[in-house]
Amino acid sequence: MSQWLWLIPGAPLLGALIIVLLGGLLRRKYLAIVACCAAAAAFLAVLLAWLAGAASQPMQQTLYTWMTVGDWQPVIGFSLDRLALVMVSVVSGVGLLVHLYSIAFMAEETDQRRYYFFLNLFLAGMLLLVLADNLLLLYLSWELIGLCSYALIGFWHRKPLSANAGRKAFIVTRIGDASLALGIFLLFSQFQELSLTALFTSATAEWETGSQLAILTALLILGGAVGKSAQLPLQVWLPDAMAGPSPVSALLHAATIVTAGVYLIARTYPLFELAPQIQWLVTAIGALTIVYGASAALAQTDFKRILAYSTISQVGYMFLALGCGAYALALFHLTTHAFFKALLFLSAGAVIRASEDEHDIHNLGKLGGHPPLARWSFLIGAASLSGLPFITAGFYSKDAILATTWSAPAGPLLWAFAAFGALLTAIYIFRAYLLVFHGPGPRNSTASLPRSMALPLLVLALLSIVSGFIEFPEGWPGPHLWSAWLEAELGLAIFPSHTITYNLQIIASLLPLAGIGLAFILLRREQVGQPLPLENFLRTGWGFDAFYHATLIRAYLALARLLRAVDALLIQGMLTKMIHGYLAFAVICRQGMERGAIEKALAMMTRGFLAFAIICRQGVERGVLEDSIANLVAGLRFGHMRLSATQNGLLSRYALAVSAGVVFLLGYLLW
Amino acid sequence: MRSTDLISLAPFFLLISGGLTVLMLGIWPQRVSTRSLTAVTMAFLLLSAVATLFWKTPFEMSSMLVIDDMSRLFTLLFMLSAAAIVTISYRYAPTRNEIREEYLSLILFATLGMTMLVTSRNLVSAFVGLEILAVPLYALIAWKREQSAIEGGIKYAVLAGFAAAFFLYGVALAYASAGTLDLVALGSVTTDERLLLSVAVILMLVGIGFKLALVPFHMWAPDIYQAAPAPITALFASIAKIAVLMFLIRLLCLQLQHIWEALLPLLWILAVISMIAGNLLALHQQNLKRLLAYSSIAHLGYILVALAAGTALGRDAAIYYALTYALMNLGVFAVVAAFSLPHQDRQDLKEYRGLGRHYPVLGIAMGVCLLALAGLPPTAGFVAKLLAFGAAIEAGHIMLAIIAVINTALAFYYYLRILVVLYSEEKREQNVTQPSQGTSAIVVVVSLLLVGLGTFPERMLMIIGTF
Amino acid sequence: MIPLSHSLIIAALLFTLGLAVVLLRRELLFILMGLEVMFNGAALTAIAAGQYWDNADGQVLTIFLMTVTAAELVVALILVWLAFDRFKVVRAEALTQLKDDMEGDSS
Amino acid sequence: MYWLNMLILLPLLGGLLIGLTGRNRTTFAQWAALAVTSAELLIVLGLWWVATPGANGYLYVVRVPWIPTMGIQYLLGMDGISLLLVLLTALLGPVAVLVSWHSIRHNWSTFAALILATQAGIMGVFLALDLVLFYVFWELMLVPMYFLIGLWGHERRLYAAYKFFLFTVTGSLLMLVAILGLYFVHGEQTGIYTFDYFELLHTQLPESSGMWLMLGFFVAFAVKIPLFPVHSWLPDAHTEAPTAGSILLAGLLLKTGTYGLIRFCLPLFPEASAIFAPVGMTLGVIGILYGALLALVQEDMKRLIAYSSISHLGFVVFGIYAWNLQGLNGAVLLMLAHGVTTGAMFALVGMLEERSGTRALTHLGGLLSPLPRLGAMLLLFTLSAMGMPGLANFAGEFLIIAGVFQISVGFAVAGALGIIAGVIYLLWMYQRAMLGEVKKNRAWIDLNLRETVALGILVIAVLWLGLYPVPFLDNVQVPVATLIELNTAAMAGTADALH
Amino acid sequence: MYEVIFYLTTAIAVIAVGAILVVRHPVHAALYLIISLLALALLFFLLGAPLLAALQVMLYAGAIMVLFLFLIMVMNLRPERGRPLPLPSGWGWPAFLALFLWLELLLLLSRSPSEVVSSTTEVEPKAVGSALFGPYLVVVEAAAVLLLAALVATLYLSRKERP
Repeated sequence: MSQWLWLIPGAPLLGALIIVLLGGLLRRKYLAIVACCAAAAAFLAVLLAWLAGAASQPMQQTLYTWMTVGDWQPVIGFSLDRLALVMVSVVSGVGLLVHLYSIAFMAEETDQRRYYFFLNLFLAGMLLLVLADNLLLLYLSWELIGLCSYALIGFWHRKPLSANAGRKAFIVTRIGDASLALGIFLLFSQFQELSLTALFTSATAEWETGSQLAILTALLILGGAVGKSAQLPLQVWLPDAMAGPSPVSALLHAATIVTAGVYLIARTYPLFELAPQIQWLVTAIGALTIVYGASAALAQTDFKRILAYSTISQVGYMFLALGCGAYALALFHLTTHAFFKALLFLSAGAVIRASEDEHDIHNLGKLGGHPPLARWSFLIGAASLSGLPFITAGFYSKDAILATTWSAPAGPLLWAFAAFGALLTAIYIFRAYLLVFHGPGPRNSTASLPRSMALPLLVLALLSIVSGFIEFPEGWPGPHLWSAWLEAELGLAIFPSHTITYNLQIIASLLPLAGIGLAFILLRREQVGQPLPLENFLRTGWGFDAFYHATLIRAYLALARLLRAVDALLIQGMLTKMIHGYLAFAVICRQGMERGAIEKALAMMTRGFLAFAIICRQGVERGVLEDSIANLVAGLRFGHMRLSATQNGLLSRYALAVSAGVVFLLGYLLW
Repeated sequence: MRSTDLISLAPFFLLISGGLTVLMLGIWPQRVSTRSLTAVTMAFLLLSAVATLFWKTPFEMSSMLVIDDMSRLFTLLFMLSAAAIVTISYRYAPTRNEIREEYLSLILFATLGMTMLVTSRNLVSAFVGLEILAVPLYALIAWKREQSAIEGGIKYAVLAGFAAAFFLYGVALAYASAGTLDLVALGSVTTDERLLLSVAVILMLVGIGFKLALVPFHMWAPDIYQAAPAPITALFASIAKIAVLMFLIRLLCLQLQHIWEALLPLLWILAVISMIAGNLLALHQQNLKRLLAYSSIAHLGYILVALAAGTALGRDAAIYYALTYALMNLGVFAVVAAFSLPHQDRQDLKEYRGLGRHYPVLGIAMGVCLLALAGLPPTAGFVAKLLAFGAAIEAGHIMLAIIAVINTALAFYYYLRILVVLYSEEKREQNVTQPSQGTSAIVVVVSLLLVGLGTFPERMLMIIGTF
Repeated sequence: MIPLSHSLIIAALLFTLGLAVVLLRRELLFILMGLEVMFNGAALTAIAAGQYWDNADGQVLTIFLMTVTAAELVVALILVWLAFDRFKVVRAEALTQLKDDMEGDSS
Repeated sequence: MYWLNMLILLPLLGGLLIGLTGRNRTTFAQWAALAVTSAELLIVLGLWWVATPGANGYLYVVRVPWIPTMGIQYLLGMDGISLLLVLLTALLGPVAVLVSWHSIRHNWSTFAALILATQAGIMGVFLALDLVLFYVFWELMLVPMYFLIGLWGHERRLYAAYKFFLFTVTGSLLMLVAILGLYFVHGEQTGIYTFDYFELLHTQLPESSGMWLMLGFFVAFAVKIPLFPVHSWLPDAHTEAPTAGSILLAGLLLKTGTYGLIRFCLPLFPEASAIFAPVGMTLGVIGILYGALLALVQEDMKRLIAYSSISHLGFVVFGIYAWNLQGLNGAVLLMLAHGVTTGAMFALVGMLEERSGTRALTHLGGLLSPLPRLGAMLLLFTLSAMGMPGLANFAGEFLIIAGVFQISVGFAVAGALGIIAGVIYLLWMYQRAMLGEVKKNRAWIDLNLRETVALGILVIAVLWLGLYPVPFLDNVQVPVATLIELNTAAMAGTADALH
Repeated sequence: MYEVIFYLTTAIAVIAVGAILVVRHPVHAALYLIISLLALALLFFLLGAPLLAALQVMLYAGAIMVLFLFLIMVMNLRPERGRPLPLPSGWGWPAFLALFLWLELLLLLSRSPSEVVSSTTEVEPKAVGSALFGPYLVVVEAAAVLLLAALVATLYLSRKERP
């Protein structure tokens, strides 16, 4: 199998090549099929790798040496260890599903050749990134996915918004890339080596923990990861990136570009372990981003933007885990997130597509008539995202991260952030869900999805539920397959003592439920317009709710009481105010941070940059340089004119000049 | 007189008898056609050119003339160029009816003057040679007898006389300093009279500088270039100047070396101001002939850069440059003559617009000559400049070399300007007569020579190196 | 007797006066006269030096000088006459058809 | 080695022949020019194929006495670096001919002759190892280029042509002075007066004069590259030149400057260059950032690309003066990559101009939909220009920064900023030209076969350089190793002098 | 006595030339020129060159001056009225330059060897003749050509243009 390792990124690459070279000969329909086949081939190759024992024994393949300059000998080579295996499985799997989904979703588009070319290339890039066994190849694929995201986000390039979004994504991530590149140079100049494994060996051998070089390196690499994964402060591109087609968003958010940063840190974790300060910085970034993303999502009205902020927030959890040293858990969350986020995006895409490109959740709610499958799969995704206890994959992965956070430095604080994020997550996603699917529009619809769209939704829905069961929470009975399997490569997460863990777990499992409840409340208040007490809302008679209350009252009495208590609190306005405050904060976040501070700072920077460029052009280029040339020319012209004036045709002047010459020459002799 | 004397003098006699023959044919009762007169002139010029080949060198003629390889080379150049000028004149429209025995004989006499100048080793013979060169030119410049032509003639006559007075005064003072007019004898002047001799040389330098149009003795040049018919401009822009220059080289570099060394700073200054003033004056000049006059001022400046080095390399460089310079100017003015309008030369640059496209041979030749003037490889102009700058650098005159180099760059501007005008798009103009085959042949030969001397200068350098 | 330098200085004075005539007078004929004076200054130098060195070269030089000036002057005079005859020009300032066009170029 | 002469003579004589016989026979001139350039390319490929390096790293050397009295020889030599640049020259020849096929409307034969003459001159520059011969070719390539700009250019062609010529000629004449100075210094030391490069390598130069002579060379190369304060001819020349002229200018002429640095400045004056290196790197980095800044605010696409060339060539200088393995290799690689990429971009802008009648970004827009192939090509080369991994420029730029990083982190960071700036202006250009709504409605015709072939050659080159540059790098190793030895020696020398 | 005559003649020559500088009428100028040329002839004689003195009188005073006078007559030149001085405007610089040149020459020439000539040696006309037709023969022939050339030139220029 290891000779065939190249097939994993190679198959989609080949697909892309076929599409770009022969695409003109194929009919539109076949383009999609070629692309899907390529993605499927990659997936199959991954499966084969599993079967061939990659899970137990890392695989290596070296194709050729890319460039040979002294010690600088990056190869085009792949290595497949467990970390990579997990990643390629997720990426190729989700990628395949997105491809399938695209068949129907993009069927109407005219420019499918470009779409499938970049989609395949994107997949290839991501797989290459995961498989790369040296930093330079990793950088190559790193850039490649940046490029493809640029092209795909800006797919509808006629809309300036779209094109701008693509460019923004490319440029912002490129800033991170430059940082990564510098990190690579630093490593190379220290160790004259680019291969990952060799680098880690020498780094751990030669650098002391906390040494300056290690910190610098880790910081530079972190810069790259932050850019790609849209973490604070480089998150600005991601919400705009929603301008692309939904499958692209799904791919982007679920499996590929945003997780690349996570993967990078997980891959280079030995370097981060050498720099505890930076590791803590990763944690802090993660924690802040969680709250930031979630709060921002709370105030969105654009369906996909909610999901986008949610991605930011969720990747924040992964960073949190990474910072705490729980690499395996980060990866776990990455995997589950890939499933449920892809599910959310795809079902949202289905909804939006069925509603003639309507993005506003209120309008979507008013339109109604969404395909039931989309609704159900969105619900499952939302549940998984909010981490509904026990039955969803999201619960297992997020809960573990929450638990492990406690034992990190400043753990309780981080935990508070994460937990608060979890609460908000549930609120915003269910708010969206309720608004869209339980809006005033006609509820039940018979509209069915095309098969190629339905299948991925079903698969992902299934995975969003069951994929969590392979790793039960710490201290619980049940399998702990994941962390055990990855222990050799990534180490084990540290958990606090069992009692604390249990307590934390209980709180964590309650948070989503509370969040869902709050979402309901919030929604009602929103629907009425102004803040209204919950009773009024209930009293307006929403049969559905009443029915729920009636059926579930016996089983969930305690819960109901709690709910009422919460209601009471709300009525007393405490929480209301808090929520309002928080909403305001979210708006400030959006307005202030997004459009305000960061956007403005970026805009200012851009403007300043442009102004500087113009000054350069006007001042230096036109002013100094052109002026000095012009002055020179004018001076020469002046000299010419003055001398030319002496050629006035007067005989005696000519004779005079001759005599002056004589006087001068003889004068020289005298002197 | 011995037989060797006769052989050595044969070219001179041939020139004189050629002049007389032409004159006699001209007053022959039956009208002899201009064509046959031209043919006779050419025959005599070529014969005397052949005669120079029989010279046994080195040889001295009664301490007046010295016949060596250098004089042979340049005598040949003068004869052949004069033949070329006669050819150009034959079909030259503005003076069509005026080319008769007087014109041709005057050219022959002028050639004699140049030949005397390069061969003389006595100041008297040099002076007489200078005047034999000058006096025919007075008339030749004014040949068309229009107002501007006569104005040019008067200006040249007066100013050349003025300069000749300085030259002669210098000769007299040189005589006063040593009691001899022989250059070799002057070369061994003792220290006492050195100062007087220096004054004499400086005064002679004024006369020579005038002929060479060095700044500040240059002011006549543009006026006269403009006034004279193009073939005559070719004559005194190329070979006449070179004859004087060769005399200067013989005077300073070969015989009066000690004086030369004392005067090097002066040459330095003259070189610098000639280059700068020449190029500046040419920069925006609209009149092509005046422009070429200014450019030749600058070129003499470059030659002085080489001479100012005061070394053997400098001398060789100057000689090579002189040779190339003569060829380049001959070519350029041949083209100007070929492009002339029926009654006068084209003066304004605008009148040359697009001509290079319609007359490819002339256009390309003009291009080659101009690029050679500019000093671009692979033309001889480049090798000449290379040698000249090399000489300056070898002598440690880095500053001089840099000034020369910047001037060269400046000069590119106006040479390219001419070229662009020649090749720019313009409607076809009708009133140019198709250039004669003779002229075409001459410009082709000159261009080939320029390129040949640029690509394979070795042989010529070897010859010059033995002087 | 007369020292050589005295003769030379006198000759120089003549030469310079001739020069002054050329430079200061505007009529073409005067200018030509000035030229003659300059030549004569040179001739005086040659004769004085010839006596000093006691050889014939000085006189030979002067003879050639006379010949040459004669030839030159004849041609110059005929040109001056032509200018007068055809264009009524007698003064040097009138000869300004040939000069730099101060318009400059526009390209 | 007779084939080296062929490289120069073939285009020269071919051009002469076409120029003389092709009057009013456009089709003949076109095909003949294509045939000559293709034959040239084949010869170079053949030479590459059979090349076996000699002891000193030179693959082929031709040595014929030319002007022995002055010690001037006809000395051609091809080492790995020259080989690559010659290859680039030969590659861009057919491209330049193909893109001019219909865009040049009058006087095709003369045009072809000038293109071929330029090519011959550039070949000569890359091959000549006698300093005078080098200078001869150096000037020789200017004249036809001057006419290409001055006669077939756009509105302000004369101004641009003069500016181009006068700038470069001033620089190169100063180099001539330096060449002569070196000649005499060497001659006085050894008694051998020669312009032979191999001999001159052994000259022991006193420190001050070494610096001055080096500066003489450097000025000429800096003008050609062009470096920051003397770059002002380049945008004008590029903007006004016809497409083929721009391709040759950007693709090749600029490379002669950097080639000169590598071939002459560093090896002939190692001590002076070692002292000068920080200044060189500063100039390089100024060029990078300055070019990038100005590219951002250009409205004219050609001008934009011209400024981007300044930026990229700044990288090359940067790498050269880093003077280590990665830096030099990267510099050579980037020279190739920039030649291909920028050549292609100019070709594309030319095609765009043929179709839309304008190069102003404000008047373009949305052309990706009507011109998908052109748009895709432009995207590819734009990406390459911004250093997308897997495409040509990446390897070079990355190696250069890797090299610089080992010298100075600050410089490397500045260089990385340059890369980011490159992304910004290039994407901005692409978006304004290709994306958005179509501003003009007319009958758009996508690339035809001829154009596709011309660009296809370059696409292959770009991908090859990006994905598998090893065959190119292999050629460079020996010369670069020699250069680095010189640096080490020079550093040791300076250190000795200090102690 | 010799010296007195010498310097007196010199003074005459110089004053006559100076007069040319300022007189208004061309005929007057020509006459002053003749005076100065005759004075020079005397100086030549005094400096031991009787042959040249004779030639000077014949050639200059006889031939050349006739030409001048002839031309003055033909051109019917008259002094312009209303001019106080014949000197043109802006005469300062040229005059200064001429003066300066003389001063320079004075300084330079007075530095030259100034041995007093013991007696008035005379260079015989015979010596001059044998020099002319000995070594200078070639030059004499050339001078003949020069005169011929001048003749041809004059003939051409004075002729009416061909139809």
